[in-house]
Amino acid sequence: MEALAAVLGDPALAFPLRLSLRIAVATLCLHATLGVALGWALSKRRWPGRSLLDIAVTLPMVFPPIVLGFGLLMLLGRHGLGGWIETGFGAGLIFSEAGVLLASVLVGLPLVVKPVEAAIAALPANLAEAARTLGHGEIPIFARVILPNVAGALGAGLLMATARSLGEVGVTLMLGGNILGRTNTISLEIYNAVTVGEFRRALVLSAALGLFSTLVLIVLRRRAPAP
Amino acid sequence: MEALAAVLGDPALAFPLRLSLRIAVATLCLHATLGVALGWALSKRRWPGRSLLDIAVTLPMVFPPIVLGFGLLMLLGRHGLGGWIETGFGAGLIFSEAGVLLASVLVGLPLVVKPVEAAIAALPANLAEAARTLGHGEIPIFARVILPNVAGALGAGLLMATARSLGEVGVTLMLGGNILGRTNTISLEIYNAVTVGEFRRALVLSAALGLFSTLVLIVLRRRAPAP
Amino acid sequence: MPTAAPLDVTLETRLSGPEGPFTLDVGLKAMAGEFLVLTGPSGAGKTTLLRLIAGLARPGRGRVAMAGQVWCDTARGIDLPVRARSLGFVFQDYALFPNMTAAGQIGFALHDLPRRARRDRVAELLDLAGLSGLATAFPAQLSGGQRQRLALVRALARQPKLLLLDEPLSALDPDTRARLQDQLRRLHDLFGATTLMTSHETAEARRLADRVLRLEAGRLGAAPPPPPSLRLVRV
Amino acid sequence: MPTAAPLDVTLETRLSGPEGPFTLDVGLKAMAGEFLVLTGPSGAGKTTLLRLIAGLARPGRGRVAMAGQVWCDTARGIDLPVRARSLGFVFQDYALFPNMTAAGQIGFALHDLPRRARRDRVAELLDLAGLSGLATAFPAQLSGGQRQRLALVRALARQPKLLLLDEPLSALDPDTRARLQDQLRRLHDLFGATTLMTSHETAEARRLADRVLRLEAGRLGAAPPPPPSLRLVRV
Amino acid sequence: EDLVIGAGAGYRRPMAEAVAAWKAQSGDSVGEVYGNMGQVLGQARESGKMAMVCGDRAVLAKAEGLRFDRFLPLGTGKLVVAFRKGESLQDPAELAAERIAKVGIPDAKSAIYGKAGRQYLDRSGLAAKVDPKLVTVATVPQVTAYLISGDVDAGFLNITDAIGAGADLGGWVAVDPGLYPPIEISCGVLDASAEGFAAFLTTPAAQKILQHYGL
Ligand SMILES: Nc1ncnc2c1ncn2[C@@H]1O[C@H](COP(=O)(O)OP(=O)(O)OP(=O)(O)O)[C@@H](O)[C@H]1O
Ligand SMILES: Nc1ncnc2c1ncn2[C@@H]1O[C@H](COP(=O)(O)OP(=O)(O)OP(=O)(O)O)[C@@H](O)[C@H]1O
Ligand code: MOO
Ligand SMILES: [Mg+2]
Ligand SMILES: [Mg+2]
Repeated sequence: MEALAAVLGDPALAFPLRLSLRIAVATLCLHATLGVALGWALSKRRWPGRSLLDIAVTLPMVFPPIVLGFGLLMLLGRHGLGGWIETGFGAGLIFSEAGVLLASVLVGLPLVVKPVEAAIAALPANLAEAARTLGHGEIPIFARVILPNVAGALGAGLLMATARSLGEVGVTLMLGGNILGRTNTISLEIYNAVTVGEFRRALVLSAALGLFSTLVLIVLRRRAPAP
Repeated sequence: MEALAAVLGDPALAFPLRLSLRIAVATLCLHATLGVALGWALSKRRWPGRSLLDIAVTLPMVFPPIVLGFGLLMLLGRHGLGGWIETGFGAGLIFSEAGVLLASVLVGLPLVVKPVEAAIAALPANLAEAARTLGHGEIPIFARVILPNVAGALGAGLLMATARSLGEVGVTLMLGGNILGRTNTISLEIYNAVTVGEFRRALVLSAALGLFSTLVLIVLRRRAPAP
Repeated sequence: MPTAAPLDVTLETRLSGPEGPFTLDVGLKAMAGEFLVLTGPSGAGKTTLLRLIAGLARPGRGRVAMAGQVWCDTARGIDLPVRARSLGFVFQDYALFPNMTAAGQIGFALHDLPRRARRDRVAELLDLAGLSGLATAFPAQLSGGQRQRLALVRALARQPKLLLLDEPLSALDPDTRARLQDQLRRLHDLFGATTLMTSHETAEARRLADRVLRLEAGRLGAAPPPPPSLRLVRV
Repeated sequence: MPTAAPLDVTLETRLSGPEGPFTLDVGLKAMAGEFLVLTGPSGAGKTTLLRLIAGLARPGRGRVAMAGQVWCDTARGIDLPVRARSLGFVFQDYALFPNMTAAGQIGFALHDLPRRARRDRVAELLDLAGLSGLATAFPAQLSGGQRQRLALVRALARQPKLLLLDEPLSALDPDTRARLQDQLRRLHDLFGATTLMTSHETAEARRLADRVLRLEAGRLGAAPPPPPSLRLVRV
Repeated sequence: EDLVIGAGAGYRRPMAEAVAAWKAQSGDSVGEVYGNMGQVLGQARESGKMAMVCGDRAVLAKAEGLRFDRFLPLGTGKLVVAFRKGESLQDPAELAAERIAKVGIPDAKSAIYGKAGRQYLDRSGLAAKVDPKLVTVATVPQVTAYLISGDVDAGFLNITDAIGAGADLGGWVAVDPGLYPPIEISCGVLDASAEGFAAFLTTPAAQKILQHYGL
């Protein structure tokens, strides 16, 4: 009880919590747009580059997060594209919140893309056909006919992706740096507590993350009823 | 080139590769059965305990793998259920291949359950009804009508889950122990290489894992065409 | 030749139609082997009544008995599972399995038969539906009429005691329709299955039925004489 | 009053039927505002022909022109997108959007109209289909006939130059059927839309059509006299 | 039950070689677990299956819930300042130089080399100039990674990590051991089954291996 109060009262916790929330919201938006777009593109059979895109989306999952993070660091670090990005945009990814966001989006993305792709492929073809005969182009058809009818799969995908992104540490650690007060998400704080051997702190923080996530998951489940 | 030959010729690699393959196959079987069963159970609206099961399946994703692993270690270790399990079954989970398998199954499971659940919920209800009027019970209906018509979603789920399980290190590390020649999967070998600064070795191993996984993913994509 | 005991139905259930909610309140008896056709305006509750009898929907209250067996009795808490009711059902939208070939769908209904007998019977039924050349076609590759014929023979396959047909002939061309009408009547007479069919075709209803009933706003009545609009038809 | 120029179709495409593959090989001209009904046995290619004209399927080779505009010409590589073709289509299995209410489906077709005009027109069309009380119902809550009526008014909503109807009346009860037949004919006469409809009902075909065509095994011919089976009907 | 020993990831190379030598000599099978000290200690406590854990003495001594029979000294850890490719330092004091913009250091709480680096900066009087350039990350391997990617110009490492990264770094210079508290590397024995291997570690053959890796 006392330990709980001590840990939760910790002012150093406010930052990781706010950071995680910010990242979670931004990730959700990016997943919803990117995931839907890629899922739609992949559900169209036979176009050049489809298999390549498919593998590019899924393959990152097979690498241990920390390894993926290391790979991205090499790619986006100053010896890689990083210098170029920094000159172009005036800011780098490494050690920044942008790096944390990139990590979060990347690890969750396939979990949105794949279910959406499968659900679109399973829709009866004549719904889109009917909409075409009603004078609609492909984009309104997608937005108003395809998408609402795969809401169940999209909801499931966003739920999984949000959960996965909340728990991400490996890539975040490498790209963001796990820097106190700058890029340490709540998950990284728990990770740090465990690796330092502060198990009590880890437990209390985990309970807090669990509670917070349960709320997020419940909200996501509500928002996406089966059509 | 030389580095490649040196790393791949490493006899210490044969074991992790074989272990990972063994675990991947066992995981795929368990995911296919457990994932389908849970997805089906969750697709039935309104039964007591449904929300609880839903959260129990998804919540583990929000914790950093290493933290989840630590939690499970406490639960299943000697201070928890571990002693009891060992007396009952004659063998423990901790530091054994069974622990690696548990980790692998656990992290991938929601990725099968959720898409399958969403796909079943989206099927027209009268397919099952028609099968019922043809004299079938719920199990054959599930096996021969429901399941084949959600093959797309199941395929997508198994693909994601297999990818995720292949890349798992956090839980595996804690439960399996990351013991050389006993519980070190190929992913853990890469993880180990990164954490001791052997980046060249990590790169070569990653290339090998990437190639191997691409093959697995291609096979999984073939096996699950849209119905 | 087996004989079927009568169908005895008393059901009450709330529905919502275009003019607001109404109650489906039906008492219905059929003689052993009778062929009943149910007509009535769209939205009257015909499909719902068939679903309630089959056990696909649960009634507010009531009782369904067939061939001396109680299928459902809300007062006594009896509710036999659908699969234990000896019935065949043709759905208005066919409900074919997207994952099975035409032959597969029929074979799926004949799961009790040994393999060889099943294969022969499937071939026979496909032939009856004029689908012999399409045994390996999936529903998505069939035309509308082909689908409906397939649904019909699938429901007939198990030779059920009660046959429930929700507008089984509406999308067929006249030749096939006449052929299947005859076939339907012949099968019915041969096996003595009590049959309850919905139809919008008054002429068809009169041709096939032993008795025509009219369902209107949830209540049953005898069928009126052919409506004026039909008299205008130039044949 | 707008007038529509004629429909001119020449198409050739391979299909596979119950007796093996055959070729759909059709030359078809319709006068401005003509009402054509296409009959023929199940699997003859009626649905396929409508889909080819609408641009929902690509022909092996051929040409489709409507009101002076070339919609498709394989020789010249012309293939207008479906949305650019002024047509309405009623699908044999309705193709209603599961996620939209009855009113929503019609409003979706009227996307060009300003909001207020759209609302009025939706109400008008729902009334025409006898669905006023079900404006907020989703397809899953509608009966079979209600669904088909909804699909019909949805296709009519945009007042297309060409109306393609794949058995639009088959699942309706006689009263509604007669009412919609009349309405269909009236709308057709009013707006002069060239109409191509498939039907199994020879009587209906003769009543509605300016001309009845028969498609058999992929080839067109004039409709024969009513088949003997229909003469047996006791009215 | 097989013998399982654990060690901090930074000591993997010497330990693994020593274990291999012991296996060859004794024919025993030994399970080796390497990783973050906090993680290895947690595993040792919860599994009850580790007979020995090697790492920084101070960390071992503080470990909750573990009772060590005895400690066996292995040697002392050495702190180095490593620099990225394209950079060159002759002396750790050059960290204060203008051209060094970012300096990586592991978190003092989670890594003993972070603590040592902190001490060095304070005692050498470099703190005032270097502190603003510090990028504090969680682990030693992270510092190595950023050196390789070029995102820090220099950083504090364990010598074994610096040796491991080899040619991917620009190079490294040792820090004067007088300027940070000695890092005592020990093995804590938890179970008598480890005594055979423990005894082997004190033999000249084992000592030679350890010294080769800078211990
Ligand atoms: N799932 C549902 N939820 C609410 N109302 C429904 C549902 N299904 C049907 N209804 C309503 O119940 C009424 C009866 O429907 P039913 O399908 O039994 O009519 P029907 O007589 O078969 O009509 P049709 O001849 O058009 O097929 C209709 O008004 C319909 O709108
Ligand atoms: N997707 C498809 N793939 C292969 N063959 C098909 C496909 N769709 C239809 N066919 C075949 O093409 C033929 C013509 O079908 P179509 O649907 O045009 O017939 P129809 O005249 O509309 O029949 P009905 O009156 O039964 O609706 C049929 O034999 C059908 O089996
Ligand atoms: O992949 Mo980790 O071990 O959770 O950082
Ligand atoms: Mg009905
Ligand atoms: Mg057709």
